[in-house]
Amino acid sequence: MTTLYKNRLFWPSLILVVMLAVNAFTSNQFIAFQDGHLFGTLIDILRGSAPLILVALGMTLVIATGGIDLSVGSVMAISGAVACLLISDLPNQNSLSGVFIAIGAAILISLAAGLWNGALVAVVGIQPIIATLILMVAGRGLAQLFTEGQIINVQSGPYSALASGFFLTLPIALLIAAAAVGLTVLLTRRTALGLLLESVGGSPTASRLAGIGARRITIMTYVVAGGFAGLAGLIASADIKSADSISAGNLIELDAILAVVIGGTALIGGRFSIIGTVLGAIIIQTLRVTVVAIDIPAEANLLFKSVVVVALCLSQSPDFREKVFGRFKRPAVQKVGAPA
Amino acid sequence: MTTTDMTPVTKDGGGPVLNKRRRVYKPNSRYIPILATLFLLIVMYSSGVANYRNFEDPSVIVNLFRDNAVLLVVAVGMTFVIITGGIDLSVGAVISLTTILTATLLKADWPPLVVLPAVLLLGALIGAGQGAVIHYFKVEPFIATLAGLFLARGAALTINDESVPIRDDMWREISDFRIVLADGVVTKPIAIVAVLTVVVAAAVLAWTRFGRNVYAIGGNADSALLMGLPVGRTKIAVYTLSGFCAALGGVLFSINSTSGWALQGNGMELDAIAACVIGGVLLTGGSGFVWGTVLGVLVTGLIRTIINFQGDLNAAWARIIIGVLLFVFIVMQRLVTRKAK
Amino acid sequence: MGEQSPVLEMTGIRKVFPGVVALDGVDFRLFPGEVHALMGENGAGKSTLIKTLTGVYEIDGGEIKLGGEPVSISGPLAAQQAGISTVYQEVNLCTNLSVAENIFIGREPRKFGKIQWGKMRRRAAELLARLDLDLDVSAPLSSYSLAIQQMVAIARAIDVDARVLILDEPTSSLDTAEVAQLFRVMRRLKEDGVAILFVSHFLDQIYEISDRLTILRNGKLISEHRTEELSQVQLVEKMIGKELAALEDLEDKAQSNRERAAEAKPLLEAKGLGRTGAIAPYDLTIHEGEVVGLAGLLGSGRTELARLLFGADKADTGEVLVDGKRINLRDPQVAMKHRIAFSSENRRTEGIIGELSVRENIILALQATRGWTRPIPRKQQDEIVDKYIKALQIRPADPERPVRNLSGGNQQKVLLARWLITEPRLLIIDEPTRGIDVGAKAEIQRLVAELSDGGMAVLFVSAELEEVLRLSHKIAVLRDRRLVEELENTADVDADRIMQTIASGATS
Amino acid sequence: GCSKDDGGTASGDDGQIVLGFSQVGAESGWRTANTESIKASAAAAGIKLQFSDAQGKQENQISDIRGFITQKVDVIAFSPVVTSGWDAVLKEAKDAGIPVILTDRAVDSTDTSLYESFIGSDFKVEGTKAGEWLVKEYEGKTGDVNIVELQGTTGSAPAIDRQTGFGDAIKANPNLKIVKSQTGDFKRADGKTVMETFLQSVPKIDVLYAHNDDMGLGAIEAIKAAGKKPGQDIKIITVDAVKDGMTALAAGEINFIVECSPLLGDQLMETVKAVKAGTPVEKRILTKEGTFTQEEAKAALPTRKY
Ligand SMILES: Nc1ncnc2c1ncn2[C@@H]1O[C@H](COP(=O)(O)OP(=O)(O)OP(=O)(O)O)[C@@H](O)[C@H]1O
Ligand SMILES: Nc1ncnc2c1ncn2[C@@H]1O[C@H](COP(=O)(O)OP(=O)(O)OP(=O)(O)O)[C@@H](O)[C@H]1O
Ligand SMILES: [Mg+2]
Ligand SMILES: [Mg+2]
Repeated sequence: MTTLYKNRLFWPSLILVVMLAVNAFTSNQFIAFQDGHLFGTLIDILRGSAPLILVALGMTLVIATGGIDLSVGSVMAISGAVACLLISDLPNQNSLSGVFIAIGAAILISLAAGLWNGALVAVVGIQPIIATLILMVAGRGLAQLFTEGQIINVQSGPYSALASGFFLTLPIALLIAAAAVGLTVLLTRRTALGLLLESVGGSPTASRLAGIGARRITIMTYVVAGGFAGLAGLIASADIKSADSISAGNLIELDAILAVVIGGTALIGGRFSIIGTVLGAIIIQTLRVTVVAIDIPAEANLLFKSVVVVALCLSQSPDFREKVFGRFKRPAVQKVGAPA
Repeated sequence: MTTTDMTPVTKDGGGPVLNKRRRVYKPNSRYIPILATLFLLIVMYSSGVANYRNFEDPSVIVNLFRDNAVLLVVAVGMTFVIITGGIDLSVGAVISLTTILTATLLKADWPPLVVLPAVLLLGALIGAGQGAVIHYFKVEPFIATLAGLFLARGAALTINDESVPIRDDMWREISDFRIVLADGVVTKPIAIVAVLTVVVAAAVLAWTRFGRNVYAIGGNADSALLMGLPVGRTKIAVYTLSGFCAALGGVLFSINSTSGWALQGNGMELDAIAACVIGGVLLTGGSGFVWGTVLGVLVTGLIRTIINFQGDLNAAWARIIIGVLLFVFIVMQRLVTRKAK
Repeated sequence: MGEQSPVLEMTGIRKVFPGVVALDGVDFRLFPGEVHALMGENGAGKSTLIKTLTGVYEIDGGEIKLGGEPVSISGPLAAQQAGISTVYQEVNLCTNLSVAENIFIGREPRKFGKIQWGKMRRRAAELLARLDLDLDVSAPLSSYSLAIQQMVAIARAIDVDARVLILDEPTSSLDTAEVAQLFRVMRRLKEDGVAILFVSHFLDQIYEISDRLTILRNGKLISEHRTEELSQVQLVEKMIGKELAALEDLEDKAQSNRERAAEAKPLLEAKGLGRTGAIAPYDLTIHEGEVVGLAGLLGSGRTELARLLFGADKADTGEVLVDGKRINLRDPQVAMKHRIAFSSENRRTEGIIGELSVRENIILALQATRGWTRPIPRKQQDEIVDKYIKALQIRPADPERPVRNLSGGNQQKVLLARWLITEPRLLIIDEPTRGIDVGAKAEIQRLVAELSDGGMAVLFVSAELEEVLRLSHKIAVLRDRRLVEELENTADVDADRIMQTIASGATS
Repeated sequence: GCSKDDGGTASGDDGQIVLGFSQVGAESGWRTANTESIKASAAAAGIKLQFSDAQGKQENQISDIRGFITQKVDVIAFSPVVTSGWDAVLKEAKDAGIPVILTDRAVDSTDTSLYESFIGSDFKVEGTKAGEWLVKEYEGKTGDVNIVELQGTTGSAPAIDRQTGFGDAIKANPNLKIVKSQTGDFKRADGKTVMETFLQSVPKIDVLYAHNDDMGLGAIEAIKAAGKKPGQDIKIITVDAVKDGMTALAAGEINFIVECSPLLGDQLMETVKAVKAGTPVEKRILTKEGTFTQEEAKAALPTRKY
């Protein structure tokens, strides 16, 4: 019991549960079964968090190596733009093979974007934040160029199923995110990748001298992050059946980083927690929904959000818990010097 | 050749120097990134002059300081934070809060000489609060200041979500005051304030004990603590400084535009961080100079100026060109630095 | 001096870390004008006692009195202000700052708030000259080796006007001359009435400098003695709780194996290998089963020589042959493919990965050679790790503890284990016994001898000549970043002979 | 002014008029259409366009305008990011003798001599038009009508004015109630998520008022996913009339659109020429725009350019 309480994910989980309870209270249908699939606010939240989960997943790996990826939002925009452009050119937008080709092309381009970032960071040796800033700025420009600044609409059943379809009573978007999470957990925890990532993040020099190909691993994480961002871009664009290269994934990097940190992964790299990240992403999405559900006026949205974030980060700080709730025991003796 | 006596017997300090080794001289490599940046900046400027009409006009350079006065001030504060190994995402929001608060208070007929110190103090307090949370509760700077961002911008939007004009005489007069540098070359007080801030900050960072503590903490906070440096105090101080600089930036903003707006300075944090990094400040902490940051600001400003003079780019191309210029610049800088080392 | 009242008195000190009682009711007294040695095995709690004293850790029980007054010291800054000056075990300096700044930071000479750089540099240079160091004081500390950094840390500590000076293993990376220099300074301070707490695993040094010693074992106080009243053998017995086996046989074995080794197949040959600014081109051949020792002063280039053989730094001249075939040593991975292992002297920044566990740190190199797709099964990991925790007596014997929380000596053992499990053909170990207690040091030496018996070649770098002489079949002597002589370690080779070589810079 | 008229101006040697135009950004399809319109009209009118994009930041826009002053263009036009804070830079333009024209959005300078003219729509009127249609639609009905509102970017002029105009128009009818109002940031994706939550937390929604087409289109997706019919179960009113919106209107998924035309290029170029020639221009030029019902949309759609 005490160990549960001390777990660093305990408080975030509690905050999530509270917010979900609020939603359950305000919503007509929290969870229900309808038209052969699950339905309701909870499902909306989970489905809505799929893109963020995907982006944050890649971000977790990048952060584990001590890097950061600001370009994920732009990659989302590119991927959505590419897919929608290809699909809108199809003679039959409902053709499965055509949609698959479009998706494949979008993912390939996203992977290439990740490779570019990885190469800048690991080969050229540019600081990650600035290396990915380049693609963050230019990438959205590319997406705008592809779409000529317009919103590209598609009317493709198979494509929009990515976001709003259901499979085995569950939203496909959620299943995709779950599969990505499963794959990442498998890749990092069932192979030695996780260890090597943490090692590179913990100390690049020591890792190099231990014979770890830090460069290749670093590149790989950016590639994976690019791929996941691309996938997220597809889901986001399928959700609105169009590619909006201007606003797709705008500022998602901040939310993703926030999710990672809420999940207990330190930004300096090293130890990472995938489950924590997933939890963080769901919390952020729930927060977004809760703001609307409990009628916070638009101009106070941010204020509310900040209160939750402050509560979250303080609750996670062992030092805060100790200093505020902890025992106040101090030997009754004279103090030497000023406190540091 | 010095004869060396290796037996571990005691020997008086007065004798021939024992165990003296040859010193392998290494050039001080800390200035190389800055010199590289400066060099590339000059190259960039020259190509602007070669390609565009009126680019050689001295106002181009003078305006660079004035248009980027706010960024300069904010980036200077950010430099301190980054050198300690931290980051401050709240600066843009503090600007917002400052401008809207200034405008609202002035509209409510508060005397300007009360408003000015009040908003600066508020900025410093926000910074200090963040610093305290970071130091005492060991919350990551990124997340503590992100919360600060939400809080400050949230407060700004709650105060007023519309832009508010400033009609106060003092603000207007400062805003309109022209400083003629040469015939046809005019600048404004905000540029002077920015330059002064830079000079003072550079001096503080280079010449004071506080400045050196900032570097020490960025190099290795644990060591700094064991060396008996006031780590907590210094950390809180740099965030306070950054908050203050952001508030000062906000004031400059409100002077520049004689208005306040809750979205003013949105995204400025990223510009400031980028400017620092381009100027050779290491995000891992412990290394960098205020002058580097100034060059970083000038680089981003010059890129914007070039795009403005180019004049036929649409949004998509403008972004791509900014990205490409940034890329070329960073890679060149990297190559030059690598070569020199 | 027994009549004097202690300047520092700690009674019943208790410190508990999650899962470990690091200090359990320890008493400790320090008198003005004495050098007091704190003795104990790796992990006995020496560094922890020091850190509770300087306020790095909050104590869980007990009392600290300074000059007779009970105090609670809130942190290193407060300790410094209370007149306690400390050199911590792992060099704790800021390598991004210049040498001069590292010495003076926090107490820079100032005028109107502005730091007087010139004065600071001058004073730093003077201070270092007292330790016989001639450094470019405005160069960043990172451009100097760990040994130099250690000296800088000492310079910083002795310049403070302190009544208590704490030196936690200051000599672990110093050579004899440096140590002598340090002792000279310590004696002078002692005469001035400074109380010095000194930690070292070198018994000779303890007997040379200390007046009194306190022995810890497993976090408990064993006893306190006047140094001259306790023999070395007794001291070791009290430290490790049992008798220590002699090591003399090793030396004989090395002698007898020498010829065999020299006749074995050459494993690795370096031809004209060099790197500008680091080490002049050198030739070196290492045979299978041969132990090659590197001797030289601080900064003579031993580390640099060793790093080139592992590809940790890239050579700019010469070539390396393994089994007679040329290899392209562009990075450590290539070296590891040829089963060359290298354990760095700088364990904190180039060795351990602090937040990973002991187990993960140990299997890291092995895992790296297998590639990420073939993880070592957990069961096998546990077996290997258990085996080496036992063999090297890593304490606490908990494989899941973050390695950061281990005592310095135990971290070193973890690193050794990391490389041993890769079963290398050539093991390059740079200062493997640095900071290791007498018992473990003997174990490691024995291990090296055994491994070479089994056919493993070892390149052994150590500041302790004695060790090098005991283990090596062949000794390469360096001076001024140049390999000046290669000596067969015959019976007539001894420390003096090597010192002579170094001193004369013999090239003949 | 202080500009030296020695041929150092940016104008071509052939005396071509140079227009410096600073756009807010490229935040929406509407904006892109606006930009395109200006570019096309400039080319057609033989005016050399120096175009720059402020990416939604006032500081960028101010420096862009200063850049134009340095370049010594003939006329400056811009769509201000915000209403306040232009006095200083406008004064600089005036001092340099460069006339300024505002497009799309107004500024609140008290000194109206700082600019020649303001071309653009009246957002408040747009909101009012939307409200009036709704009042007419429910004329004679007394039952409660639950309205949800998707606001534009918090604090932006169109969001504020469209909200006020709409609110004023329905004020007289107490049965028309805005039950929820939340920002969708003018984006489709946000329109969809916010609408999802509206649908979950409001038992019965009758009307959706979205401050632009994009949010409305996003909301339509949410409505469909909830198993309701947009345009029938929930009546939808939007502003803008971009092509996608018109298509949805024609398809019966939206009920009414208030036009906010981005095509003010031609009007701008005319004004630029007039200003340059020294002929007086009107201080306030309204863009030509109307409203569309479903039938009107069907008719207008084939010839719609954006
Ligand atoms: N921060 C910490 N957290 C948990 N355990 C710790 C921590 N620091 C030290 N320990 C444990 O406390 C014990 C004493 O360690 P300490 O560093 O004092 O040993 P030491 O006597 O200095 O050894 P060495 O000679 O190797 O330096 C060890 O078991 C160590 O693992
Ligand atoms: N007395 C000295 N004065 C100036 N520089 C020195 C001195 N001693 C060492 N150095 C510098 O230290 C750096 C590294 O030398 P290093 O000490 O690693 O060699 P080493 O032979 O491996 O010594 P050790 O392994 O004993 O520390 C070099 O850059 C050298 O210039
Ligand atoms: Mg120790
Ligand atoms: Mg060495």
